[in-house]
Amino acid sequence: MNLGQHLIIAPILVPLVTGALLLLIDERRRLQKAMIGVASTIILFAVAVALFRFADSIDGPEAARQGVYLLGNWAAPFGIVLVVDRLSALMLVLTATLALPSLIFALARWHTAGAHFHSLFQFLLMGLNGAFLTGDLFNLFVFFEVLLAASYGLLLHGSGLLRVKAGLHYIAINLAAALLFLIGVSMIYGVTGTLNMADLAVRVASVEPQKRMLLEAGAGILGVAFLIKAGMWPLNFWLPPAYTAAAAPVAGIFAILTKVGIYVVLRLSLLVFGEGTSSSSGFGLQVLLIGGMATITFGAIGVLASQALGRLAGFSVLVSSGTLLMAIGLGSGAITTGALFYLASSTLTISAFFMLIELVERGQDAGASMLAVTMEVYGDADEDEPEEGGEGVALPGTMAVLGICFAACGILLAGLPPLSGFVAKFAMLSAMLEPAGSGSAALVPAVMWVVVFLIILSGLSALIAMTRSGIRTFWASLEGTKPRVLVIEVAPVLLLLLATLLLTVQAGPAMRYMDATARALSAPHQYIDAVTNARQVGPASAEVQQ
Amino acid sequence: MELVLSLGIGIMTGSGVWLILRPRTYQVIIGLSLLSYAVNLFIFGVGGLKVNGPAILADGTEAAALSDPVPQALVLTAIVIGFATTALFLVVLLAARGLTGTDHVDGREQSQ
Amino acid sequence: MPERLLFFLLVLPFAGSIATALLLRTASRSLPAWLAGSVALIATITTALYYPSVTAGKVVRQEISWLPELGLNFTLRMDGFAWLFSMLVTGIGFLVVVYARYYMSAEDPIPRFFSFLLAFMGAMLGVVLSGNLIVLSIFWELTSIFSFLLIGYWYHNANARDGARMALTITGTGGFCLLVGVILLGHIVGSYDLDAVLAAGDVVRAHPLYVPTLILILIGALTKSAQFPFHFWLPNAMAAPTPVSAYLHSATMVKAGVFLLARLWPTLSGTFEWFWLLGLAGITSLVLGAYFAIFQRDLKGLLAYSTISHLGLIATLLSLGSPLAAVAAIFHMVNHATFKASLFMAAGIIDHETGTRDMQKLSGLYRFMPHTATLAMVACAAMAGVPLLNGFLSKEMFFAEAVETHADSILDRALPYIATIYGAFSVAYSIRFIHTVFFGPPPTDIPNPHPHEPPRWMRFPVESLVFACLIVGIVPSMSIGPFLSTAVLSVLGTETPHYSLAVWHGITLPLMMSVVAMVGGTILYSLLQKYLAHCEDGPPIFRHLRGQRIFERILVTVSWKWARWVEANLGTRRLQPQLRLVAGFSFAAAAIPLYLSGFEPKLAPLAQVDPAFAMIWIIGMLSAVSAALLAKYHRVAALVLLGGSGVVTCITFAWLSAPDLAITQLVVEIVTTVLLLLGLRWLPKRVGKIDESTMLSARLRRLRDFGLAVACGAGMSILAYAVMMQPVPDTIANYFLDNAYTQGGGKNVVNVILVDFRGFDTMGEITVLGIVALTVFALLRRFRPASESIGTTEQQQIQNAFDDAQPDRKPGDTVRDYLLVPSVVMQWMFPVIITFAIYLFLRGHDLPGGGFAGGITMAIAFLLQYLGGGTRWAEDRLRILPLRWIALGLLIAVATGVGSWFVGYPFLSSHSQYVALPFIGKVPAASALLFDLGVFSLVVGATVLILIAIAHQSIRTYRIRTEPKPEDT
Amino acid sequence: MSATILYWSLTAAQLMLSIAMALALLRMVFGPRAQDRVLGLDALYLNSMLLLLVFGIGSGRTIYFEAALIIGLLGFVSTVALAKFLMRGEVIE
Amino acid sequence: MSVLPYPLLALSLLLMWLILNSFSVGHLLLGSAIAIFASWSMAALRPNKPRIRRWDLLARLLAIVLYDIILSNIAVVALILTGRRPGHHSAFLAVPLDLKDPTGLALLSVIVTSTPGTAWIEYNSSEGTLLMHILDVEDETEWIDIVKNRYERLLREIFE
Amino acid sequence: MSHAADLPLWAAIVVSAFLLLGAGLALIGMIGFTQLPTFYQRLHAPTLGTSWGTGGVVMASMIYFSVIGGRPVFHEILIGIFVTVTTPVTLMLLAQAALHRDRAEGDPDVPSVSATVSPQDDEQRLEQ
Ligand code: NA
Ligand code: NA
Repeated sequence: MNLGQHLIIAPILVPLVTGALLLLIDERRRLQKAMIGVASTIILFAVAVALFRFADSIDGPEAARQGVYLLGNWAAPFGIVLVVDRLSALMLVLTATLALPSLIFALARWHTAGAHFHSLFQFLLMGLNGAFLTGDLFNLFVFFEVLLAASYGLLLHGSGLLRVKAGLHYIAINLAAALLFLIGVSMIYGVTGTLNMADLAVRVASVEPQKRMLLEAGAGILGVAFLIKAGMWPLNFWLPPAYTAAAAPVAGIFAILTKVGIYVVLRLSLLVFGEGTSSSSGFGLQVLLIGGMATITFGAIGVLASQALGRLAGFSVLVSSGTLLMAIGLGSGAITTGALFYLASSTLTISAFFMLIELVERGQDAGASMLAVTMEVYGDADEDEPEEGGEGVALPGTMAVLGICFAACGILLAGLPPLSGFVAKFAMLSAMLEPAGSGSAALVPAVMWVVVFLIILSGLSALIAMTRSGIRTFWASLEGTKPRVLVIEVAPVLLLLLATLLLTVQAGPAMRYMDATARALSAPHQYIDAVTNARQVGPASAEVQQ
Repeated sequence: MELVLSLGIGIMTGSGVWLILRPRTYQVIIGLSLLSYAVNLFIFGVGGLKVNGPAILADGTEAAALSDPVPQALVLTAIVIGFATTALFLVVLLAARGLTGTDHVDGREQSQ
Repeated sequence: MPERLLFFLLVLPFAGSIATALLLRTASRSLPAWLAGSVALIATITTALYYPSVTAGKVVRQEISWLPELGLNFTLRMDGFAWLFSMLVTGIGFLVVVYARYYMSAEDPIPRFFSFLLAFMGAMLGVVLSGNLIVLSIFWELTSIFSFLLIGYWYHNANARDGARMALTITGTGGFCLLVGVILLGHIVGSYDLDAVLAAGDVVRAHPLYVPTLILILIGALTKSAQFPFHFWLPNAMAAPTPVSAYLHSATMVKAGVFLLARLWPTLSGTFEWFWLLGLAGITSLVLGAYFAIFQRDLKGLLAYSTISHLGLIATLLSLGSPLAAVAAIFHMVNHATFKASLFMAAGIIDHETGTRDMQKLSGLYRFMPHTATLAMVACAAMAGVPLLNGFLSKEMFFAEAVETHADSILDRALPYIATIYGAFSVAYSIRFIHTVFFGPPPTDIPNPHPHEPPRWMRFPVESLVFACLIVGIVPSMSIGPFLSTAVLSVLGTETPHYSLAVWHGITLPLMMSVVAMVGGTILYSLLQKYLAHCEDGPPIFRHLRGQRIFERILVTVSWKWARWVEANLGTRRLQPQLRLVAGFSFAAAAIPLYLSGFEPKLAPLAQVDPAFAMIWIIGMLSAVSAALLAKYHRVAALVLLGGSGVVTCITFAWLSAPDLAITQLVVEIVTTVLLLLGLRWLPKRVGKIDESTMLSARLRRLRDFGLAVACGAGMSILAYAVMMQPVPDTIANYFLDNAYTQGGGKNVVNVILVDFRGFDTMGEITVLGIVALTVFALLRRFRPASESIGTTEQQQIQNAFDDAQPDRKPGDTVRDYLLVPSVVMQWMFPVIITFAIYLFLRGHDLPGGGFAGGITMAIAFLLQYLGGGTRWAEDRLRILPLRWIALGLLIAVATGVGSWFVGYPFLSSHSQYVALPFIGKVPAASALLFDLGVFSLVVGATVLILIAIAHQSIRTYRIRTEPKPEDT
Repeated sequence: MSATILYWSLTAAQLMLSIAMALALLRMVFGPRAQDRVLGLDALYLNSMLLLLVFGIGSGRTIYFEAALIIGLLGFVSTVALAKFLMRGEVIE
Repeated sequence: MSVLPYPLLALSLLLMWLILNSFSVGHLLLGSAIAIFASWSMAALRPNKPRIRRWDLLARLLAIVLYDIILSNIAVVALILTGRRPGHHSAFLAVPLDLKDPTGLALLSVIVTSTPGTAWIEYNSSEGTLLMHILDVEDETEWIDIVKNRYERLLREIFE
Repeated sequence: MSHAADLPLWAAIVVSAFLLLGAGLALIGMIGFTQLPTFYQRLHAPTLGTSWGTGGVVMASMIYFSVIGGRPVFHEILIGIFVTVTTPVTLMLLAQAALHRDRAEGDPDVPSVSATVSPQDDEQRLEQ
């Protein structure tokens, strides 16, 4: 086993070690901490890209097996496995792409607003990466908890009334979800006798009928846990307040959190209940579809009803979730392809938007920013005040740059051309309106019309709301002072928007990757084969000398 | 055994659910604690109940006589995480109580 | 011309736009204009250079691969029709730039204006040049976006903001519909390629999806071209700077809709639905637009409604489905562009010179600006359809088509009359424009009382356009003829009819209609003249039915009032309903699959129930239920009862052969109790019951919650029972049992799983604990208790007061006496518990215990000293650095895992063997033990950190807030 | 014979201890004062410790011993904390 | 800080270790190391170091207490099962103590508590009085005598 | 009870006796705990369990395992020691807490200052 093969576990270990090391450094040595954090995140990004390139090159069972890491050298399904395939690599890259800008953004002021920001941030990355990599159901729970625990810490970072209030709800609901997760996992274990996801997929086929209902009940409970995290209506009311209350860079990285739920739903529903695997195949798809519809509707309405930008962004998260759930619920490979592209695009967008909001609202007059949570922290002198210094220079053209960024976010959220939001929407719509292949005389089923209508409606609501807020922010506020914005605050936003631009320009290769991902998901035999046949190192890892 | 335990789990769950639906943060944290007992017992029960079985591989013990160790390992992890989250929730509810002046879960007394 | 240049032609305006934007800081008014003008001119010339290719019937194509899998390639395509439109877009664009150079004032941010204008030009060119329907829809939406920015250019003006927003909302929505429409169209055809689509007309029209496709595309086109019922955005867009109106609202943006209809005419037209849908919209716009135009006070308002009307004319022509009508439509597109652009510019000059556009204020301007007046009069005449001007020709063609019978129906038969009425209206508003503005007495009530002719070069664009009107009107076949023919051919192909562009066709019915319209219009104006001089803005009957107001109201109602209502009623910001939903959903998620599969729980015989076990569980249930009942008013009682439940849980674990769980649960239990007690100190006193149970709603709520709790409890019971009673499957546990000792080197299988088989879980789990400790620490650093919780507790006050009152005591004696004897025991327990903690830790691998239980026990040892001696006393003696413990714990665990890399194994591969030491014998030396040491260290650190962080709050001094608490909303 | 004797005495002891626990619980539930409840919890701990020991005898295994030892050694910590809370309103000063 | 600040403690801990684990040379070494480490931790607390002067009396005290415990167990069982005898009642009792050493007091508290029927309630250091609660009293002075002469005297001899 | 049959009869009887003694004392203690009328009286009840109640069961366990294992097993003694040492701590802390609570509420049945002896039978006062 060469060092390169350990790369698979690097996305978990690098942030873990960094987070731990940062604890040993005194809180006052901020620069040092920041540098270490940034370095780790850059390494993480590089690792993610390397894994992404590896995943993209997977072309057969042998290559797929290379992407499996047997922890402790225990063969699957006994030990815990980490699996890099196209989907997990995509999520890793997405995480790293969000992480770096968010972290840089935080360096301007936010990382000093409370204790241990950098450690918590690294632990969050560890949790996210672990959740994406693991091939074990219970290990998934553990990484969920890691990322949630870190997210609690980061959500509360900076403290303050709104954060604590939102945090209380967020934590209470996620604790309930964690309990459901445990119930679901244990039921599945009780019925199938395994925790390994690939092994589970194999065993599900042979579960006898009287046990199958228990399996389905367990899967149902597990599903509720995931859907809470994915933000499905009506289990998502906690989300907008929490994301709104979070500090900007925290919200920036939180953009990926709901996607973890989506990821798991996608992964498990296709792996375990995929087409033709067992009599349970397609289990829960209807719930996803209807739930997704409700979510996107609620999200779109919420977007319309949002006065504050933060809430608007929070509801945009719901729109994104609803769209994805709906797309997954339709259970078609082509739609999944578009949905994956949408996932990448919308995540980048929302992340950029959350950070942008803080910059934009900084320039608002006091009346307008009564709504801004950040003011609550600033207006309230306390010992851990984020440093306001002479560093915040009003740059020339700041408003113009912010305006362009805002417009880009609006365009992306509404799915208007020319950015990736449009490409994503087009890809999904095109798959949805093409029930039986291009050029056929088939009609579009009624449910597709509803889905298409909702997607259009959500784009429209984003358009209306973003125009309304954009006008109010950039055009109607006359006495608004020029926000004091640092380069390291604008740059992350621009970086993320550039990523969407890259996604647009490289839509062809990107879509090919998503297509390969969707194909691999809907035909999981390669994943299962890779996990179950992954080879251990040496004869046996440990020997007891009697 | 199974009947008693499952009844017990049910009652604990019911009490826990009742409590987490109450308006006071303290009730919620007690409820969550009760629920985690219930869930831990549930996980444990999933492996099947073995009264008076060996717990440790000793010389001559049949491996099959041991109760399923996997759920036990899961429960141990769950206990630790449950402890951690209880602590966290407690501190957050204290912070909320300090900042809002009330111990209502929504940070204000409900008018209705 | 090389095909590559198509891309260049398209990119050029965008590049120019960016370049202009970079001039942001320039003080020069001319530099941006020069830049933009050059770009527009180069684009015009480039377009012109394509003429030879397109006139030869060639279709110039350039394709860049983009998303070939989805049929989306960046295809550009120029044929005659596209060429004609490109010339309009670039040529008029150039003129507008020239005009704007003089129109815009020095205070305006000039570079931004030209930047947006060029970007718009690029987008419009994109629409025209797209060879792929999706690409077309992309540029389509781009025109909406840039039009939004241009209309809202003077954003300090509320009208501009509202107008911009409305335009974007309407046209953006239309764009969404168009996208769906073209996707459908693409799927019917099997390709988004324009050539393929144009060739597949029969397939499309016969397809079951034709109607939805048509409706969606029509919505797109009609919104863009401001056709009824989507017309109302256009008059509101007049808040835009006049060059913008001259460009967007005459020649380009609004033309995109009819352009698209003409473009897809071969594919979509000729059906019943096409005629009715498009015809109704077109004819309504035609008449209503003209009617509304008469009653506008604003010059630009008049022009805007006139545009609606003229575009209605084009739409009507296209709806008829006859090739000749299509020719007329294309011809009128060009004509309208020229005269309307010049009229907007003229209106702009008037506005610029006088400071107003209100026709009730303007009067007799001819004497101040005769040159401009003449130009405007000619353009107006063209608009009214006066002979020898271009407008006349296409209007006559329209009248001729109106008379023809196409699709026999009421609409078709009524068309000649409608057309005549329209003609009369257009004459009337054209006369009004000329008469009120240029004739009559000099104006008295205008902001700028000394108007004069504009600068020479500001007139130049108007002159050019008016010149074009004249040339086309007088010698049509020699001027526009070849270009029109090329365009028509490229649209209609083999269907191209014979048509004549002659000025004089003899005395025909259309000519008679024109005459009637002229006379009627003149009479109408003279009748209305008095009324118009003083009337309110807007047409008499429809004055109060203003589309704008309706739109705004709908928008506010739907997107604000309803949305808020829905959000408030379908959502909640309260926790309880959310948890209720979670509980309900979980119940349903489990119950529904069971119900659908016909699940019946089977009860086993009760005989095997051990009475003692049953008794234990009666205790467990009773304490759980009592805890639930007492948690509100008797917090300590609830905590004690929770402890009871915990004890029962421990006993159960032990009873069912899981000593590890029992041990761990016990130590956690103890720490949790102390933890909750630490928290209780900061909670408000609950004195006196809040009597809410009397309220019916409260009682119902409780009943519902009770029902939910019972359902969840029962469901959980049934599930638990069902899972426990089912035969145990072939689980992975068997492998662990078989290999724990031989390969994991431990006899305690549970522990071997924790530190070896599934050590990775444990690593994650301790990370969670560490993170939570950090969070607790960070949050408590900024903790501020409620004001009534600050200071000493009630008990302490009483006891201190007592000590104070006694002569031989001083405050604090009570507590000192209280703890005098206990603290001695507690101190002596310290080393004992530490020893025990190490014992638990070390034996874990083979016997119950392990790093976690050991770590918590160690933490309890520390905790006990805090309990007995107080924080200051304990910290005076024990310097615990919990963060170090946490960090080291994590690092040890990771290092153990990484260690296996160096012997070529994956992370966390364990290595265990028994090392024979002298005198001691065999000693187990498993790497897993080292890992467990990490666990131990972290658990100690995290537990201590959490407890101590809370305990520290009691000795912190708080700045008591004097300012009022922030009110919640 | 000895097995029978032992069986019955163990069963009786288990039953007695579990009844003792139930009685302790009654005080925990009904109080009337907080100190009664706390004392009840302490008693519950003690009796459960004894039950574990009895159980160890019944199973012939020593693995229950640790749990009992933990109650004996650490069980008093939560009672101490509760008592101190009742006395001082604060656990750690 | 000396290597072995509390030799007796270390010895007890070693004993505890050996009781907990089986006796072996390995455990002797390991247990010694742990015991020494633990007694260092004790030293960190800087407790009042008790000095035991009379070991022999300690054994005697233990015997007395064990005997008393058995008797009082019987007494309390009888009280609970058969009810209170006439003329008997339960009462608080204040006992003036001369013993000041905290360890001695701790030991006294253990004795009083371990003996069913007597409860240690409150010790007032400024006045040196102990408030006890007796479950079944006929004559208070008898109890004061028991505490003062039977236990406290021995304890004072041991510790002071 | 895998090894119970190997136990000599005398040992079985002794073990059973200690078991029943310990469990019985614990039970009686708890009966007293529920029956006794005042808190300060109830305070005495658990000590039955902590003293000979524990002692009995610990003895039973030690004898049993020693006989079964054929070697002296006395680690249960630790439990006895720990219980004995820690019980006073909990009881005195709790008693004093109760005392202060009662005093704070002005309960006349408890001595107001430690020096004041209340000779009156608190049961009698309770009946008043
Ligand atoms: Na006693
Ligand atoms: Na105790």
